[in-house]
Amino acid sequence: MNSFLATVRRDLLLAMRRKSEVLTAVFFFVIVTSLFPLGIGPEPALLRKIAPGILWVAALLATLLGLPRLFAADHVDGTLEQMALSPSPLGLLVAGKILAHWLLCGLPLVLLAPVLGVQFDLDASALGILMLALLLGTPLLSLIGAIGAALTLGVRGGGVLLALLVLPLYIPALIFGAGAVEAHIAGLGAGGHLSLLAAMLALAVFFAPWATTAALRVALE
Amino acid sequence: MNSFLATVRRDLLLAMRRKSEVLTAVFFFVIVTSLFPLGIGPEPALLRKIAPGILWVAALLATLLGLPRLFAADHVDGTLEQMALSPSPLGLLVAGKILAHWLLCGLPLVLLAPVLGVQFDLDASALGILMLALLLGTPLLSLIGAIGAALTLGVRGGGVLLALLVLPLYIPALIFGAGAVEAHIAGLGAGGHLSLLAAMLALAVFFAPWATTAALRVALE
Amino acid sequence: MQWHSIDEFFAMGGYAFYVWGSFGACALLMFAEPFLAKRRLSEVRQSLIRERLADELELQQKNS
Amino acid sequence: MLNVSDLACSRGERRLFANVGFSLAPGEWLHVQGENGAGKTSLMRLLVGLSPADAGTILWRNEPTPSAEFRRDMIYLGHHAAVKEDLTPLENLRLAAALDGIELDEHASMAALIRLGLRGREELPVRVLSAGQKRRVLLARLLTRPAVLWVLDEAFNALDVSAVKLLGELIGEHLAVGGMAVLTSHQPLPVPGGKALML
Amino acid sequence: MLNVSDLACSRGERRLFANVGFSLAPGEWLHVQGENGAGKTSLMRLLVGLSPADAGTILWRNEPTPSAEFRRDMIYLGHHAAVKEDLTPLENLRLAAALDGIELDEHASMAALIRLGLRGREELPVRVLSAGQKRRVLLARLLTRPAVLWVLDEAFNALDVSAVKLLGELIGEHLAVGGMAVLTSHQPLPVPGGKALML
Amino acid sequence: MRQSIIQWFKFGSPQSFYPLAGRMIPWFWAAAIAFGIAGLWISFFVAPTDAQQGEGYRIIFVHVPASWMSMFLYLIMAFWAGLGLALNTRVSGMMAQAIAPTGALMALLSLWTGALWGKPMWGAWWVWDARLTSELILFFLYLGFMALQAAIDDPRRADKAGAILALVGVVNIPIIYFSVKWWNTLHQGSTINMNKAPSMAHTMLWGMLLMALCFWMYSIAVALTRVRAIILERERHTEWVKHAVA
Ligand code: HEM
Ligand SMILES: Nc1ncnc2c1ncn2[C@@H]1O[C@H](COP(=O)(O)OP(=O)(O)OP(=O)(O)O)[C@@H](O)[C@H]1O
Ligand SMILES: Nc1ncnc2c1ncn2[C@@H]1O[C@H](COP(=O)(O)OP(=O)(O)OP(=O)(O)O)[C@@H](O)[C@H]1O
Ligand SMILES: [Mg+2]
Ligand SMILES: [Mg+2]
Repeated sequence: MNSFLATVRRDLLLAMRRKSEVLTAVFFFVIVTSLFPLGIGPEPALLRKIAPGILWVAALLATLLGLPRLFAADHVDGTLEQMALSPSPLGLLVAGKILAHWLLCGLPLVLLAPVLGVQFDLDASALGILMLALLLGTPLLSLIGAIGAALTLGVRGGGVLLALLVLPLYIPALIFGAGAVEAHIAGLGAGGHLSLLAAMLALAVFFAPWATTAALRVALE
Repeated sequence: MNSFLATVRRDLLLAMRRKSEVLTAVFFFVIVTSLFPLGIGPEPALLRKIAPGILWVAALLATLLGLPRLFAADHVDGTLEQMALSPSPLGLLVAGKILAHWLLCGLPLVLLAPVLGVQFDLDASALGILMLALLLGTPLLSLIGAIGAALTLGVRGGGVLLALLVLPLYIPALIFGAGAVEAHIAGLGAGGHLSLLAAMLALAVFFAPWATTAALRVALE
Repeated sequence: MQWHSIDEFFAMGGYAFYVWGSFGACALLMFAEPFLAKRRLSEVRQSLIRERLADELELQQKNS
Repeated sequence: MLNVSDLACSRGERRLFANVGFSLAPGEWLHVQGENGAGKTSLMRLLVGLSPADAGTILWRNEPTPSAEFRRDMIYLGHHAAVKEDLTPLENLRLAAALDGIELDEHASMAALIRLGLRGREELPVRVLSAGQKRRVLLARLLTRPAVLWVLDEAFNALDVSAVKLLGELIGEHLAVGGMAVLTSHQPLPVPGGKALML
Repeated sequence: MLNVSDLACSRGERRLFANVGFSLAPGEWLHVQGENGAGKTSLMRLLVGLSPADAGTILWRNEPTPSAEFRRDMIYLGHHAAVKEDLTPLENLRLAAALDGIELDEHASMAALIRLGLRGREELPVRVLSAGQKRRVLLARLLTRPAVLWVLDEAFNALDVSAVKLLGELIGEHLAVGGMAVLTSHQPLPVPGGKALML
Repeated sequence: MRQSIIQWFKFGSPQSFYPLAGRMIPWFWAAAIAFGIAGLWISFFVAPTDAQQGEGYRIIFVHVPASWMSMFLYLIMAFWAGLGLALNTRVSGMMAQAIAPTGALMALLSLWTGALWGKPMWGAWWVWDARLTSELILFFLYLGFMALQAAIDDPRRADKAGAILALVGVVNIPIIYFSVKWWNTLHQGSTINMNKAPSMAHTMLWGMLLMALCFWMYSIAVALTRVRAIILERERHTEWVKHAVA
């Protein structure tokens, strides 16, 4: 357990050392959501309609963008080897890295989403659902993404291959996440969507660190 | 001139060696354009309206995703140092790398766009304008992106910082590119937008390789 | 049997493009795929045979 | 303690080695020798459990590796720097210890760095250090992580004369208290005794 | 041909060296010495023009560097591998030559690789080669790229005994036909003569 | 117990599997052709015209088998991959690798025939409905699997990495299957137009089943051919391969 916390602390420290990194994930989210009004035009009714989808896609891409770095740096400089050989179980260290990734890439998005949602003219209760959906969804994105990052580690064509592997797996999260907000706006109640998201999250919390660890061992062979 | 062609050939060869790489950039484009309908919902009238914006944003992100690798690999393993010290002018080699990047990341998008446009129910003449706009726009994206890639080379927080630097510069291309298609659909004629795109491209062809080279020299210091 | 003539059969009640497009694509791809698989197999075989030949030649040269 | 028998390894279609066997008792060390590409690094990676062997057994305290006990008893430093370029040597050392589940106080880590001649560089990011200084940061872990078996792949690379001598002394001290070591190097090693294994 | 005077370099607040000067005539070579972190790599990077000096002048054929002529006449091999891991040694060599604007036929590149003991590895991706073999691929460029001044930073690292000897011979041959070389190494160098510069 | 399982999988060694596969292939081809002829006969000459969709509905006879096979093959592929991961048997990974392209082909055919069917029936080539989308995801999963394997050149590592991906992707299958139930969408549920005269429902069902059997046998035959090639490629330096290819 100690080494789990140590990993989280370490990854946060490393991120802080590269000061810009934490902020820029957030900036990416902001910029992408702002690009659409530019590409699509400023009609408010249209924008309100597409807001949940766009926010979710942006969150998804922002997560994706940070994924290749999740293990790559540790792999290149040999730290990952050291982790695999460490007396602490690798699964624990991996879980720590995933948590750190979520704290750096996922949590800020959750906190920022309402601000951006206001730009798109969503009302308070819809914003609440949006935050809730992101709170359940972003850890799911980090967990699934970690599997992909581990699988493509050291593989030629890294980043883009990663996107190819991970994006299809993200789609259910996207559908239910954006669906929750849309259902709420349409007055249908978001409960069903949210509980499906929660179920997927529970499943992923169990299996993703395990699959990631297995994939990392393969990559190190 | 010889070393210019050699660079292009070299980068293409490297990409082919990582077989998946070429295809996956394209797949990313396809997947991203498919994500939006999933997040936004299947209403055809709505989709047709946002199609040009979405295709352009996707093209922009697909280009962006490949950018960090433009110089990074050559930097890490020291090849870039060798290029800077090579008897051939660095600017020429850099121009070669940019061209190769466009051939790998930009051209396929241009060719693929009509197929995806059909999915969004755009008509033939709109598709033609879309392709033309992308043909002018994607080299612009590669050229501008190269400056950003060079500036963030070896800088901590690379990928995300790059996105932060480059996306704002991409916005004019996005506005005029998507605008051309929208104007055409609205029956206003796309000529103005397209010639503005062409003008920006001409400017970039002159200055971007020069700026990139300068940035690379700084990164190597 | 509901077809009165061969033309009517090919016309498919006005859905010719869609029906034959589907069946045609299936036929085409399902013809091409086994062909490609077989070619892959025979390519490996060929190169293995070539290698054996080279081995034998080398052996002969050594012996003589 | 360490018993290796009949180890075989192939890469691609090339058989690198087969029937490799040796054993180490406390206080003994092994010098793995061989020309470039002979398979020294591959052997070490098999030994520590990073890649699976084609055949053969590796026993540590009479139990097959990789066991949890083996991981606790063993430290492996390879070709890689395995240090974070953005952190200082001090932070690197303490975080590496934390990941291994070891509490390391400031005092002990400082002492290790000073012993390795990094005085005055504790607070610089590793990124700006010279090639040899980076290796020294890595080697400092030998002092802060208690281990019985040291597996060092070309640890003497990039080190200057005094650092080579120092590392020799460290290994000597380690052996004197009953430690074991497996080393590779293309240079003559400044450690007396030792078994040799030619690949 | 190469005249260096009054060179100074500082990193952070640390002055690495000042007033460094030397000159090389055809057939001469310089051994830059110093402990880890003394500034050898920094000096070499100044010399070849990768980073600017704080003070001092570097003249090549009586012209200040970096000139186009200097770049053509000089080859620098540093700590980095500078080879593409996805390509084969053969492709690496030929593409490197193409970037330098040199036509290199299959025969010449093959000969260079064989000279460096990479027979049988021409068609493997560099990724799977051993540490020493990767260095050899890099060193093969010394044979395929005609240059007057060789600047080699710890080129003897990771090489086995026979490769060290071979590189020594290569440098010897290069000097014999009027070449020049600037070398660093912590090991004694198998090249006779040579000026020494202690940092 | 474990020992006997391992014993059993010795039969699954490439060496004994290669000739066995060679002997089985013609039979599967024969079965595929027989079922195919019977299925096509029913599709075009026995099954009557549909009251609502006219002749256009005949696409069902390739669309449904292709859709079924695309999902079924994924499960089989994941099964083999998982087996390889768990028991480290060599043939398993090769089987998974051999099945993937055929699975991708089936997914592509499902998409293609579905699109060709959608245009006359729904008036659009493509709609973003849940089943269509999840089928598209399935196609991408196949492609991802193949791309990942192609990107790793050590076959043993490629197998393991691919296996992990295949197992993770299995969650998509129930989503495709139940998508029609879970969401109200354009795509047909499990019973379409079957409430006509019983005889018609029967002929349609028979046609679909026969065509599905044809697709199934075809898939096995092609996968076995491909696995033979893969076995030779990977084992080319063993003694038995040199003898096998005389
Ligand atoms: C690209 C578009 C389409 C895709 C990807 C697609 C996909 C699928 C899949 C995966 C199945 C098998 C699922 C199951 O058996 O439960 C299926 C079955 C079926 N599809 Fe489609 N489909 C498409 C378009 C259409 C269209 C346009 C129609 C008809 C108007 C159609 C009619 C059917 C029917 C009747 C079944 C059989 C359902 C059953 O009896 O179980 N599909 N399709
Ligand atoms: N796929 C492959 N096909 C053929 N040979 C391979 C393959 N992968 C690795 N090799 C060979 O295996 C050997 C690996 O050697 P290893 O890295 O263990 O050498 P080493 O003894 O540590 O050498 P060095 O002294 O240079 O560090 C190399 O000779 C390499 O060429
Ligand atoms: N920002 C900085 N502040 C203080 N010192 C610095 C800074 N950047 C670099 N240095 C020091 O400058 C020196 C750079 O040395 P350089 O890499 O040239 O050494 P070297 O002689 O090549 O050593 P080696 O034999 O280890 O390769 C190191 O001692 C390093 O600690
Ligand atoms: Mg080695
Ligand atoms: Mg140095």
